[in-house]
Amino acid sequence: MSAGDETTVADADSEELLALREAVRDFLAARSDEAAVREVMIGERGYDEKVWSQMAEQLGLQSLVLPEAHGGDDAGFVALSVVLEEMGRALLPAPFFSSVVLAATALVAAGDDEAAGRLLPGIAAGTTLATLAAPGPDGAWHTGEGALAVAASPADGGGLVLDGTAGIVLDGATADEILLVVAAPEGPTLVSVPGDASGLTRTALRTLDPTRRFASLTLAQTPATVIGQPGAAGPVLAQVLDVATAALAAEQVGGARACLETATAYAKDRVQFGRQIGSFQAVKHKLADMLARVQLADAAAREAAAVLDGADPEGDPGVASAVAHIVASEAYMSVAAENIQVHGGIGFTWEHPAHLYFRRAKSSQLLFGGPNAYHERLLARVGI
Amino acid sequence: MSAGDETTVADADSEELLALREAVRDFLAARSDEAAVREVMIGERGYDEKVWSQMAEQLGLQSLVLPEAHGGDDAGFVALSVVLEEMGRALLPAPFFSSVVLAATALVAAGDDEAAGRLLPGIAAGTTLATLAAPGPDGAWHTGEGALAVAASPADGGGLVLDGTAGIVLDGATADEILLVVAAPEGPTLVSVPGDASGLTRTALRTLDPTRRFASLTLAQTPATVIGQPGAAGPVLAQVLDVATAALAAEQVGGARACLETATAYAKDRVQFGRQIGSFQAVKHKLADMLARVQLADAAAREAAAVLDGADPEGDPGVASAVAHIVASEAYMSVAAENIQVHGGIGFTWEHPAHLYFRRAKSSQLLFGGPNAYHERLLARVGI
Amino acid sequence: MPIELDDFITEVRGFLDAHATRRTGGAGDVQWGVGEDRITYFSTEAPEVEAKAVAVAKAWQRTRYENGFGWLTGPTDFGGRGLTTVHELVYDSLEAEYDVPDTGVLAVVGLGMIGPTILAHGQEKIKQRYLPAMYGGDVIACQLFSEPAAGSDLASVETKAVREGDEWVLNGQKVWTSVAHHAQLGLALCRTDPDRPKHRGITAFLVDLSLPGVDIRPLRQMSGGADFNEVFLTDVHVPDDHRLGEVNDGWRVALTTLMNERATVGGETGGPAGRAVSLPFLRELLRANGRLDDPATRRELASLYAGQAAAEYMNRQALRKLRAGVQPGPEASVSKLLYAQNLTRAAHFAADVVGPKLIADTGEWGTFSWTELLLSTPALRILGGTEEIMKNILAERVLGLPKEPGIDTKSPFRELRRSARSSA
Amino acid sequence: MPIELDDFITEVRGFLDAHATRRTGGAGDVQWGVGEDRITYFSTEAPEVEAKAVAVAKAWQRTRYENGFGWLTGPTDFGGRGLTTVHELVYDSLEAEYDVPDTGVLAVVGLGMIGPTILAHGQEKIKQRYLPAMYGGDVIACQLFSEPAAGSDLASVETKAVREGDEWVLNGQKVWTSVAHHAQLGLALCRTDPDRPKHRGITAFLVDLSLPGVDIRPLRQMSGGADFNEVFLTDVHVPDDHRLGEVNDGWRVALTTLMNERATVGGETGGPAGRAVSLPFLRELLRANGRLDDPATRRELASLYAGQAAAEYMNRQALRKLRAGVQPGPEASVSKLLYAQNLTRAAHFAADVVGPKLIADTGEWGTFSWTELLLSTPALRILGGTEEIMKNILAERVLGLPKEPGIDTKSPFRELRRSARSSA
Repeated sequence: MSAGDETTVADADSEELLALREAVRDFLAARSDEAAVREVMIGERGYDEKVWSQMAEQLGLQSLVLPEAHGGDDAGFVALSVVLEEMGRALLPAPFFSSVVLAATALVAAGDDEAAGRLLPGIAAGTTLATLAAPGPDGAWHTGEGALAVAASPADGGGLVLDGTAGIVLDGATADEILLVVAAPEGPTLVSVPGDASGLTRTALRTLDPTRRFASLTLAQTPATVIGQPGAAGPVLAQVLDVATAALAAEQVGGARACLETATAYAKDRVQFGRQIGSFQAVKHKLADMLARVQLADAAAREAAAVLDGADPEGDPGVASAVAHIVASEAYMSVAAENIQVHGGIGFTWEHPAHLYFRRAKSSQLLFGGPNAYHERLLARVGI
Repeated sequence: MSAGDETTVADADSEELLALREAVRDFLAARSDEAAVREVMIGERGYDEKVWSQMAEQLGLQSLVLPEAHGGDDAGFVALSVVLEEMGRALLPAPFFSSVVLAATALVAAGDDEAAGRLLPGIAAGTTLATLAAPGPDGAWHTGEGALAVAASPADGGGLVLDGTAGIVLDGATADEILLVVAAPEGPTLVSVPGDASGLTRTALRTLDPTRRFASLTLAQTPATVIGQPGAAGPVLAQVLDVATAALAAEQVGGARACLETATAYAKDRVQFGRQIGSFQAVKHKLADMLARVQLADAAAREAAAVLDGADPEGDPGVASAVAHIVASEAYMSVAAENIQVHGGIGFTWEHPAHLYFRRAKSSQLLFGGPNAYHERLLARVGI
Repeated sequence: MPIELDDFITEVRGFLDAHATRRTGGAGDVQWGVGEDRITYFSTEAPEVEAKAVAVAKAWQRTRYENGFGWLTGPTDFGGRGLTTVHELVYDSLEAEYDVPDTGVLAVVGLGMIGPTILAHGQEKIKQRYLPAMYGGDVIACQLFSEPAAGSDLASVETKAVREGDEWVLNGQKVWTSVAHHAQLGLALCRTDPDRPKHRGITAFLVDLSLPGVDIRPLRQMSGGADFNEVFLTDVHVPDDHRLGEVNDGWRVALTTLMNERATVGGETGGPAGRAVSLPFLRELLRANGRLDDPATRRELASLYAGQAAAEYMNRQALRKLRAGVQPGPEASVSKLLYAQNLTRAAHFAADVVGPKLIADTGEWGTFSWTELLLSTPALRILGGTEEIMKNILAERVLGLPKEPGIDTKSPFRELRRSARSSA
Repeated sequence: MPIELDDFITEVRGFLDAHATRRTGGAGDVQWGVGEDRITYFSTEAPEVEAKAVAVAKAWQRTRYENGFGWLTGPTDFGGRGLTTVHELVYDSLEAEYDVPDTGVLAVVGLGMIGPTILAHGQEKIKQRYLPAMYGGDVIACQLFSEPAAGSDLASVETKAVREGDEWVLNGQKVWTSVAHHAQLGLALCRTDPDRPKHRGITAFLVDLSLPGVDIRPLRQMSGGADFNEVFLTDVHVPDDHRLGEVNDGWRVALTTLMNERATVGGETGGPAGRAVSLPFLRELLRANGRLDDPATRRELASLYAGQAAAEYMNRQALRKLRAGVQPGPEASVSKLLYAQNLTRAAHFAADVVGPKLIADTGEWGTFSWTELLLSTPALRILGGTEEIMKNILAERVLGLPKEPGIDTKSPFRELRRSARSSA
């Protein structure tokens, strides 16, 4: 990955990124195939630490998109999308999204050199796991309605202490450093709390998608460090959401494409009534519909990444990301369900991977609030 | 049609009603086939007066559901549904819905013997054409939002005078007597105005569905007669809407079934790629989906009519009608569109009747406000 | 009619009042946050919980039977009461007013489908042996039809039955067998002549599941439980008198079973899945999540409820017809399609309402519990005939559309297998 | 590259500034209630209005041509400029900034599809005769492919062409011919040998529409206008030099045309149909109807817009690829499917918003006018290849699924016809 003074916008179909895609795909096929995913998903940590280190050391995936100044390669969001698409396809269970996408983006957006210097190099090296949460009243992402669920007040010896509950925090049980958007007297404020902070209780939760972990955190007079300016977390969060929803869309496209490909292969292979079932028009048209949805989601995710990279000066990253978030969420959910339908009985067994994609699809769709939130977010982004 | 002291609830599949259905179907096939409908729909009045008289004289359709006391046969709503289903199937252009369903129901519900005695016998005989409108701010059915568009004030010599515009009145240009729900000082009030009243201007409107006519009425100091009690039109209107939406649902089912049957016949007849197109699974499943929608709408419309007839003491006519209105509206619209798709090119020509059903389907769906109104109406009926 | 309906009703009420408690509380009453937090289509529980439920179900069926309500429409020769479908419907609707154990584990497949099949095709001795035991609550029966390679194409079963004297030796693998792990008896379709066309070389056998060579293994479904089983048959010796129907005429036997299956699917909206489409329950769901006044959510609720209410009307009307002696036709497949659609829609609707609380279990009542239903919904579109098969039935049998060309029902099964394998 | 892109841009700007006016106002500005109240996909107008528009279109094409912009990618031998697709795209995007006449009547079929086909398969003399005339704005060409019995199954055309010396005599009926009533030239597919398989007995001819025996009759569509025609050919004598491609090799010629059709459909979102999916226009629609703050309407708007925006991204990316020299593959069919879906959805969305004002024309701007779009939507799913054909293309050519068995492409056409007729 090269980066220079001039903005070079990567194209996902460039030779360089095709090579990256292939490298990631090969790596995941070798180190995180279905059997490995199934082993990890019932394990306690929810990811394979060795695979995680190798991702950092051999492929440099954690550092790919981070700023050069803090140990990153500044490869851009299109490159990130390529990586996430492959991770989504393989259902990689890893704290990549929480640490590299959510936490690192927040650190960069907050413009706090001290915090960035303290945390980003570790995130880039894969040695620090961070996460970010902006818990609202229902414990999930704060989407602007109601108050933030964690309150910050000045500590006796300076600094802040936190009280409250962050109900649904991605990788919250394993993160070394937890970034939170909390209600400070100055307004929504980004803070960080180490995973072993005093007064912090972390409870791993049962999840719909076993390849993606969540925890509930309760904070009681837990000391925290402010990142950026107090009261300034609003715009940071908006920027994080643009990046995170675009990144998620890429991951969703990867998963959706895996469903399409599996279903297509099965339709060619499975024989009923003396014919490959893919020769029946009902199956054929179902697969064509799946293809159309995947292509649409792919186009939206690509656009969002390209606009984030500044490829289209007229493009608005907020709009493109919000569009991608809606389209990819719905495409993945629908394609994951239809994949099971094409498979028939075998498709709804535990042994078949189809349900893992189904679980991931729903989990991804709801991660930042779901349909109730993402439609209004798009309208907000276009100013309606 | 017989009626007695005891409530006998008719079953649409009873021999008696099957005979009624056959009689109506034969009559319409003979007197209002497609060629006749096309002739009438470009004519000025929008219906064939001779056919209308014969409906009354030979079949007694106008009197069927009306109270015996006023020249009717009290045959019940299930019988009415059977008739409307056949009319919907034949796309009969006639003032039946406006006069027999809307106006007559309002007269009965208002419990005003004088008005009923004055108008119902003529409606039952087909010699009086009446209609009903409750124009809200947009000229269409008042669905509870905003004020009524026609205001009533006391006239100098007693009685009321009306001012305002009723923008979209079913058969408003041809009706002999126009019932209106207007804003009187006492509240929403049902009144009647003769078609030739002073200060009344009627303008026939261009319509989406040429087999169903609408007019715009402007009233300037137009004298009107109060029906029932001043301020008491609210419950009357609610009752009218229950009957009207149930009746409309039956008509919609008739139209939808015609679309299903036409499409099925075409799929058996049309050959492409050396096969009847109905042997292609995509066409087959499309028709199966159409069938499912029609069956569902049929069940809902039957239930609504049966509940209105008191067949199920626990049934709530408001709920059953609101359900039927939603389900039949959506079934008809969808089936009318798919009918065209099954036909391919020929289906979207003017010469083919498919578009007449498409037009009627949309027109019916929107008649009482459309999806925006009918979903909330159902929730209101179940008390949510 | 052997007993007047009024007298029958009095008798039923007397029985139910003596043996069960009448339900209290209207259907509209939902106490949000109270009671079991479970919304699912499947019934899997922990093995010990399940075993207990089966015992309770059997006991209740025995009580019914001993009091003359175990098999109302069955012939008196085999422990039935010799009454009509109307009596059965009346009994069912009265029983629904009481809190009684769920007997689905016996009733849905065994009494609902296998019983009528044995009655229609079994030898006298076999009927005597099994029917009273089944309707008396002692024997649970299951269906051994589907196979890994014969899913939608059921007539392609490959499990072999070879005659050896007075016995048949069965070898093969069955799958999607519900209740097999609680059952004592199975109805198996086997290939007895691969040189005949596929529908004409099948024979049906009743298989005592305690026989050597029967191996029942639970099959875990995506929602976590194991409602189904794989059943492996290895050199299972079945006496010839356990054959149902003639040799190679098993497809006709299977059709009897399938016809009865169609009559039992769809329509069902009670139980833990019924909640998902119950208006009072959904109303409370919206209230608990602060969405009762949101027009977008309301609109979707109304649309969902309208579809569900209409489907219930349809089922009620079909029941009324049944009461009037009209057998349900293939259009009953509509009911099954709608059932799957409505539950699927409800699951996604609820997901939209509870939002991220569906993806991780925060412990809040009525949120994460929707996941089990959500994860059951794909099965609804597949079990008991895929959506595609149901639509084919509607198109071909109700609408009379031509069959798909190029489906070979005439060649010997052996050749079909061969050519399918080489083309795949 | 014959001319540097920067120089080309300067040249184009110079031309456009001299001959047209630059548009003013941003895309986001919508003045509700101002301007033509028309929302439609079709373009029919009153005959005199249409005739005038055609004259204006021809004149603008002539102006383009005379200034070197009439056929940028065409060979210089036939009046083209010999430039690349990139130049064409650049020209198009620059021209879009100006108010210029719509030249669709010439461009979509004639210049977009027939021109490239003549270029690929015509004899030198024919190219000389027609190509400069077409790109110079004098000759409008249309496609004489579809027939009443050959709709989706285009290779089943029955219009006969029989050789008589140096001429061919054509007899038959064509249908769905857009712009035929304005056209001077048609490309006809004719059956020249019914004893060969259906794809191998077709020959393509250019037909001068002023020849005796050509009868063009408008075909009124359900939305009211007549954008299509039936074309009857009765003993039309066509010189052999007007044949494109070899005798019986017309299917290959047709594929050239169809390939170019695929490149022109979908994507288009300008014009009176573009309004229907334009966010500023829909925003004003909601505002005018008091629905801008209704969450249910807002949610549907967001969902509709997301789908539309993503489709536009997809088309833009395809254009970018085209610029980079990548030809669009069969996946372009996705674009056509989405175009129909989005416009259909928009029409019903608008109907929901305007409510009963859609069913009778109250004269209010932006309400009843949606009917024309609504009544055009069924055609979008059929024209230029039905939805079903598009899905077959996606499934078979993109995903590689097996073809439907039982479709006979090998038997002589004559026999196919006979057996189809007897089976129907």
